[in-house]
Amino acid sequence: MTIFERSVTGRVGFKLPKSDIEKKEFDLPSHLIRQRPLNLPEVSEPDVVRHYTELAGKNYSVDKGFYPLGSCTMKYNPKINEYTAALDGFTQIHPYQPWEFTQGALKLIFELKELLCEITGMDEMTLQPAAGAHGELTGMLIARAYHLSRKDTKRHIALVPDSAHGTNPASAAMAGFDVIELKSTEDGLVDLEELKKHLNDEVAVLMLTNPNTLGLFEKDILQIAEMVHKAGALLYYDGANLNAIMGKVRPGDIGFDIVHLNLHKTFSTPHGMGGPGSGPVGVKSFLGEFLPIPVIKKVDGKYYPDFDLPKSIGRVRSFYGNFSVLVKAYTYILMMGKDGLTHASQMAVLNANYLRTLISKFLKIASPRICMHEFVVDGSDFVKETGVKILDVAKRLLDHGVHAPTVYFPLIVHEDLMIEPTETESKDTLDKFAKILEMIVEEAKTNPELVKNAPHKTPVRRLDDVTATKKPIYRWRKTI
Amino acid sequence: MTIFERSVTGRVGFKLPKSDIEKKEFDLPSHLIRQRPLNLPEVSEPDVVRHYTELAGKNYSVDKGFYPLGSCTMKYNPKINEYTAALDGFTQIHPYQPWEFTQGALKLIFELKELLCEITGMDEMTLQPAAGAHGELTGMLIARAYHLSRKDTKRHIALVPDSAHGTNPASAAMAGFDVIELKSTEDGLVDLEELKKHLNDEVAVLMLTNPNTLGLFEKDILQIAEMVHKAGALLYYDGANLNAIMGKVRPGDIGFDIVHLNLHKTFSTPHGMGGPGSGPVGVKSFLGEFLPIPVIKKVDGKYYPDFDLPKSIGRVRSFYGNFSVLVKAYTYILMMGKDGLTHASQMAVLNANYLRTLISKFLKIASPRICMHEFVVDGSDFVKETGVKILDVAKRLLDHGVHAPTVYFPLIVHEDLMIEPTETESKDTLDKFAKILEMIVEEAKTNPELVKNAPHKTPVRRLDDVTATKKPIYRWRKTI
Amino acid sequence: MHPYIPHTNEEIRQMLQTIGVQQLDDLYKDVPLTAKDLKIPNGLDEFTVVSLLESLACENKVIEKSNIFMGAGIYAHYIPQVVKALASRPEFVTAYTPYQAEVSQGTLQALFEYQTMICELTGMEVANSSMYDGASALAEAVLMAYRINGKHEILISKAVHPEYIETTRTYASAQNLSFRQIPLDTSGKTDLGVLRESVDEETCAVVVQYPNFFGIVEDLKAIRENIKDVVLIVVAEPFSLSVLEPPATFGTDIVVGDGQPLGISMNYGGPTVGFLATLEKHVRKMPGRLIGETRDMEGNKGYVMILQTREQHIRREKATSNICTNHALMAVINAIFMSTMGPNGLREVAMRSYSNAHYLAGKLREKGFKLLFDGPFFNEFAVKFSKDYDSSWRQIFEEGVLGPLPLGWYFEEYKDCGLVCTTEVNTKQSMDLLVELLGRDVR
Amino acid sequence: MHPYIPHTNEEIRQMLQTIGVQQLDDLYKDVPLTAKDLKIPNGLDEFTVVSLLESLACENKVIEKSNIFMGAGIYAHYIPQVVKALASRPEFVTAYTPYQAEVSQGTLQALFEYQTMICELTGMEVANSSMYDGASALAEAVLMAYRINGKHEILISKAVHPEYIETTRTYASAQNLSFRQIPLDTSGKTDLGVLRESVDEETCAVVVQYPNFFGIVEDLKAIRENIKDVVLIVVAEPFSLSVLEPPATFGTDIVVGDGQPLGISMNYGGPTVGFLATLEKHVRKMPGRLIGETRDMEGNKGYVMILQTREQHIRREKATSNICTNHALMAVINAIFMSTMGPNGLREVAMRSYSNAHYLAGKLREKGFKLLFDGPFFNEFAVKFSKDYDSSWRQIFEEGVLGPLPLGWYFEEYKDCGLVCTTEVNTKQSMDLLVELLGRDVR
Ligand SMILES: Cc1ncc(COP(=O)(O)O)c(C=O)c1O
Ligand SMILES: Cc1ncc(COP(=O)(O)O)c(C=O)c1O
Repeated sequence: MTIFERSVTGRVGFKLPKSDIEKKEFDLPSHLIRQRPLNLPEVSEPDVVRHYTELAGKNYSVDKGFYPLGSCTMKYNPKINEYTAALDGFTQIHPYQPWEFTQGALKLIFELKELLCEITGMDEMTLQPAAGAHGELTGMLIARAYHLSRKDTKRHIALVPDSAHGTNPASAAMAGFDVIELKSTEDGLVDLEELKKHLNDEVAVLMLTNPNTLGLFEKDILQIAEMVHKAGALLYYDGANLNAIMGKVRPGDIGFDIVHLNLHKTFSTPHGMGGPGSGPVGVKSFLGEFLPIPVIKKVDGKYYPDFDLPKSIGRVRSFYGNFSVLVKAYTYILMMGKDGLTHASQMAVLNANYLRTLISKFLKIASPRICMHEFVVDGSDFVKETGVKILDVAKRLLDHGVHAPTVYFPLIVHEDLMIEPTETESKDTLDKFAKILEMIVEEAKTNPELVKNAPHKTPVRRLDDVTATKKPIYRWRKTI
Repeated sequence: MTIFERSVTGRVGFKLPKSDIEKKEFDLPSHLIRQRPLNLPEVSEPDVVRHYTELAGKNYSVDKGFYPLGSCTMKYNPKINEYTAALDGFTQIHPYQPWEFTQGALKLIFELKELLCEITGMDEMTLQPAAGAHGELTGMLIARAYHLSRKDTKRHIALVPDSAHGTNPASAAMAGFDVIELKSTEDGLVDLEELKKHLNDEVAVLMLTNPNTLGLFEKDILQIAEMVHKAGALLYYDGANLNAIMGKVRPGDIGFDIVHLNLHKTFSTPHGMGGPGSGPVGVKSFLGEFLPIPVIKKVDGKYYPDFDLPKSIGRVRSFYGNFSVLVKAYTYILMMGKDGLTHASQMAVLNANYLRTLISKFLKIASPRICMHEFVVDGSDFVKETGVKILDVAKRLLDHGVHAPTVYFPLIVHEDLMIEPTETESKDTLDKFAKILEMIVEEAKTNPELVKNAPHKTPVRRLDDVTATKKPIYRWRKTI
Repeated sequence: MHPYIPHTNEEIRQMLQTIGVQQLDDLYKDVPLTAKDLKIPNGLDEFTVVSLLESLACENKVIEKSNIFMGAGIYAHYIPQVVKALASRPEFVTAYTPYQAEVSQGTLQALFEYQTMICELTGMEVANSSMYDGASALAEAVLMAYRINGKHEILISKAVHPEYIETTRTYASAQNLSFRQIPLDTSGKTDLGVLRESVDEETCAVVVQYPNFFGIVEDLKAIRENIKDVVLIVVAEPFSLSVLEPPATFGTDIVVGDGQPLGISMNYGGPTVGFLATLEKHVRKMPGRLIGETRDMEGNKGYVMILQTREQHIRREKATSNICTNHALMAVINAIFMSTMGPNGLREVAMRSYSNAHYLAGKLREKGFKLLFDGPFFNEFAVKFSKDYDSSWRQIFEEGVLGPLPLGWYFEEYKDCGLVCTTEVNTKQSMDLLVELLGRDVR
Repeated sequence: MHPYIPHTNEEIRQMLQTIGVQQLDDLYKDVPLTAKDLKIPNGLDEFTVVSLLESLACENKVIEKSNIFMGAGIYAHYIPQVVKALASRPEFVTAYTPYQAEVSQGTLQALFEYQTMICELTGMEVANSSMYDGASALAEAVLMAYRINGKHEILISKAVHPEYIETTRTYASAQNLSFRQIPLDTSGKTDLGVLRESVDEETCAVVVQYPNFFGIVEDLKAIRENIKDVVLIVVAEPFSLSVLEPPATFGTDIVVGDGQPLGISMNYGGPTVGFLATLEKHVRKMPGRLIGETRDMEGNKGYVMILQTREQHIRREKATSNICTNHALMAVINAIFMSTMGPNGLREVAMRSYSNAHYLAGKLREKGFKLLFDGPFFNEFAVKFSKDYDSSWRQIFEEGVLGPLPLGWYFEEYKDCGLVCTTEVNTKQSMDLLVELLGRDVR
């Protein structure tokens, strides 16, 4: 039932304080005064509570169980983060207050930037972007500004591996680049030959995720960096997979010029059904002057926002970024520290390899190599053999009270499952997941219909998304 | 799975700050140093979260839906109560702090007492007791102290109607009285003849719930009060059913000498799976000197706890009562006010009568009269006719996502359902509930096994509580 | 051992053995280990971190709500406790994007209902399930207009929030769109004459704000009549939409805005949430995620993500936008808030904000201050205070009042002006106090 | 119209019609309407109430945790955020007593696990699923002892919490039980000689506290050896039980205590939770609710309330107690807290509390103060400060330190003494500060 169907005309869910100001009639041209009815729900406070409690009950979440969505780093979100971000001194301040009276907030932003610079090996960083893709756009606009500032106007190409996340080419395009896809090697790594072929003086940037979306570390990264830089292009790091390498290797140390991070992934801020996130962008010092405004600076122990940056790409959003998200990331980093972050990456990688080993007994892994924090199952043989699709397997997993891994991404492996366990999951959980998956593989052979018609135990059964898109219903309407 | 089964030796869920004090070896006789193993769970923070999230998922609650437990007043619990009770200034104070520095807390206790005195028509009140039954014990000890103070030592009897809640006779017994049960009229009201028969100079108190547990207001209450007082006994009011009469009638105005309230019912503080509650006891001024210590007093605008009350029954618990619960009740009363409380009672009574009317179409109501905030279904004919027990009907209700009413209480009606909708439920909810109940009554005729084997859709099926009591398992143990 | 990471040494040993390697670093053999000694402290414990964060929070001055007279994109409103209680449920907070619809019906239905509410407020036919904020929503709307007609010039009113304009310029720069600013008339509305003359065959879109940055209610009807069939983009404030005729009525193509007023704390400016609504005919040009209603195998109603082919997962560099992670949780907060307040609650807040603004304007006029514009305003209005208004503003802040935004920050020519804002949280007492404090500057 | 009450006028009309009455007051025809005009204000709104409550809260002085040196039944400890986050889940907070077991497995399992944890801490065989607090738990334990052997005299150590003794006397007065107080020896332990001589055929139970009210660790072994087969009741503090040999080892019959230290805020003293554990042979004499494990129709494990025949629902005036509503939520907080801390966390807290106490005692001795007793203490100890200790205590409070409890409140003869308490929250700095502040009184 929708909240609109719970509505009863005249019911109220809230009461305002008495007002001591007389109500004034609207003194506006009548055609600007609302005539259209405003059909919002009229419900009581108990109605609201029951409605959203019911909806909450229909959601899977990290607090409920294993959520191995590849590329998404669904790690456990510490409760302390919610507490600190909710402090009045953080939530009840207006962004236009005099900065002398938001020193705590500015200091937090500044220090978080310093910590993230140290973790990534970058020199400067902006915490403005609201998400990973927003960071990509920001980073690519910086790349654009850089080349233009050098009057190097013919660099219109962004190289993006075919294994990349869709936001990479989309962001590059939004930043005005023409995108060329690089075919990967069989292993899913950058093909050095292919790269060489495409590198020329029209290339502005090579965008990489490292470890890549197959969970493999680009072993030739130093060589790649050299090639890219020699060609006059910049090397961009999509930090979605940073969770594998904290305290191990820093993108800044191995040749990356621009880095974006996903605080909602690696730094557990958390995901909120798809956001808000935060996508800081770090750069090497030669790119610092292009960062978006404002940049938080520290002078004589005071923090202030600097808006006066003539070469800046400009603003990428309003105010100072997703500040509450930054509070959570800062809290998380203080809690984890150097030792904890390193341990997190190691355990993330250990978990992935352990689960990969277990699963390799009954499904093909896309690459036989040691993986980083995630790995990809190549289900094409399985699909051929059983007629059951990987999507069906994913749906059947839901029946067992776990979330499915990412499916059909990266695009270079067909019928794939991309599995990222994260460090906060226990051996026990991984053992159980592998057993469930094995059981489903067995079912697919003995009782394929069971799997094809999955899920069976979820709040709704398999949903028809084809019709939903063909005959879209965008909003609730009263049915008469 | 229990939390013990999630345990893995060596896992930690928490980290303490560094300590700058050297650890000292225990300087105790060795036989006092623990040798027994301490088998508590060793789990991570994510483990704890998942465990209790899973358990939460197995609970029905008011936030989820209709909870018409008769006598329990399961009304909606406003979210603001949780906020105010969690304020640092209320939670982070020690009860032995100098009272000059807990003026806010003492003022709240004092003002809440004043409000409750006004609502009930009593002169003095203690907010010490932790629950209704604790209030009953306190109230009965006051009655005892009163009679003893008058050297009226032969009053050893407490009269309790057979319709009373079990805590009434139990509390009376704990307070040292011999309990005599009064048989009710067919309607479940006090039988004046029966009362007259038992009233004599050995009777100390008559305990009444009014409206009584059948949801009926004792229409002869003024006469009853007169009879009791004439016999030299006191009249005790069990406030569990106050939700029917706020702003309508005050127990103090109709002859009650002692009143206990259940703040966790009428004042929505809420129930917390069975507690904590709060059971204030109000008395007429002639009983004020017997209240338990401490009593909060106000002198010259300052509030302080008075411990020096020579005739007091003494202490009934530690410190000042369930203070956080009092904060919630106070918040609730401020939000509701005179108008809101009166409206609440009226709507509680309206809801009960409406639902009674709907249900009377297919089940027998124990009394044909207008009821107050609750009513009782007499299922004995239904049981005879169908062979299905009222307990089965209750279990079948669970399958429909509503909570069952109270069953098998009051004891004077057999195979009964005691239904209290409360004022926070909408007409819609009541309509739906009546429909479901009607359907089950139908099922009991057409498909009795379905009902007898209910529930079918709950986290577990019907549980064997007979064996559980015959061969009790009191605690978890490792199975080898 | 770390509380968030469950591995015991024994388990690590067993797992390494299963994998078939000797030690943890064997898993990193492809990796140049450059980061062996990060210069950041070791991990702390909860109590130390809580007290560190609490002291940082204390270094920010919290102004009592009734004393806040600054809006300009972030507004102080009441937020019922029930909104916070529900929005903080872990089932919402710790879920990902609803990639598996069958176990994400909570998210999907809540967002579908949010879309409906935005449609109701704006009058538009379809709304997406959130953008980052109002500024980036406007930027995306402009790119969307460009996709609709392929033209290059954007006419943007001077009375659109300056940060929104800056953001839009940043986004649009890479697409080589050009901007022309349309000045204001003396009423504070976008100058219709200039607007009409500026429209030509190169015009892609016209952008106005409603009520505009200076609080003046633009006449959308007149604007539409003066711009031919150019794409009309309206930036709107949600509370005002509960009492103003919605932009859809006047032939608006895209409505965007920021949902912060609807139940989201000020949060130092973020996260808020952007909304974006349009007409069905433009839907395939629209950025962002859309939730649609459908049925499951058994015919039960359910919700799924729809029209995903517009998004970057499929069309990649041809996508309508790169947005992936959005602000779903904030959109759900908006929905919970609107459910709690209902249409009458929203209207009541709007009426009070309006009435307070007009009371305050009257009092300021009595004190001798002049309003910058003479057009009809909603709950914000620009006033000429004093030459060095910025410093009197700072001074009254120290006295516990967050005064009107110094307009000189964005407009050299309005250096002596402040943008006053009132909402339902201001009281007669607080408004009279403001008048008194600012009145000290009247000579 | 009220936000918590959904009825519209139209619905009220329809409902009255269905019932067949004209107006609301027809439903009250049996009721003498005496309360038509209560002298309490009309209802307020959330924001007014929040600010009223916030200002009341501000009138209570919150002392920084590390500066709290007072225990005596309520202790300042760290409480992990995860405990609060989970315990505040509405599924726990807004459920009733688990009368329908099939939809209350969360409650039942959590309480069953709580019972197990209390058994582990105390070493006893069975624990109930909560009492109101430590004081009433002791009172109930004494009534239980009376049910066990029907005897009338209770021997109670002077070193049992005075409020627990008072409460027990109140409860027991109605059963005509008599009390004899057992004095202390110079070590601060219950005097074994007096105890031995006090036991006779009328003795129902012996009550001691472990560690006792003055912090001294009683020798339970010696006590048991001196009291024949009398029922032994031990009041215990839960953290100390993680490092002290549990009472069960020494033949204790009933262990009670207060669970406040285990994750419950000080709350001005309530609600806390009482625990009560005993031996299987006494279980039918035990008050309070018990949860047991069982199976459902399909053989799956589940939990139900057991042995309810002991309770007032069935046996009414013959019940083992009148307790009905108990402190289930607080018991679940205890369980969540113990799960989070684990056995090592509990032990670490106990060790730190102990080490801090001994550091502080050393420092106080250095300053010239004398300890009242010379027995081994745990984390509380009594010190002789100054004649008018109560007023120096008030003075240091104003300086932000909650000093040791003035023992003169309860013991005339210890008017110059304070009961010092340390836990893991105190730091070297805060302890040194306390010594300095109290040191001003040394002549
Ligand atoms: C590899 C990769 N890059 C970029 C992104 C985009 O990040 P966001 O969703 O925060 O915009 C993602 C997230 O899905 C990702 O997995
Ligand atoms: C009529 C009646 N009296 C007394 C009580 C006892 O109250 P409590 O459970 O708070 O001890 C109850 C609660 O169940 C009740 O319904």
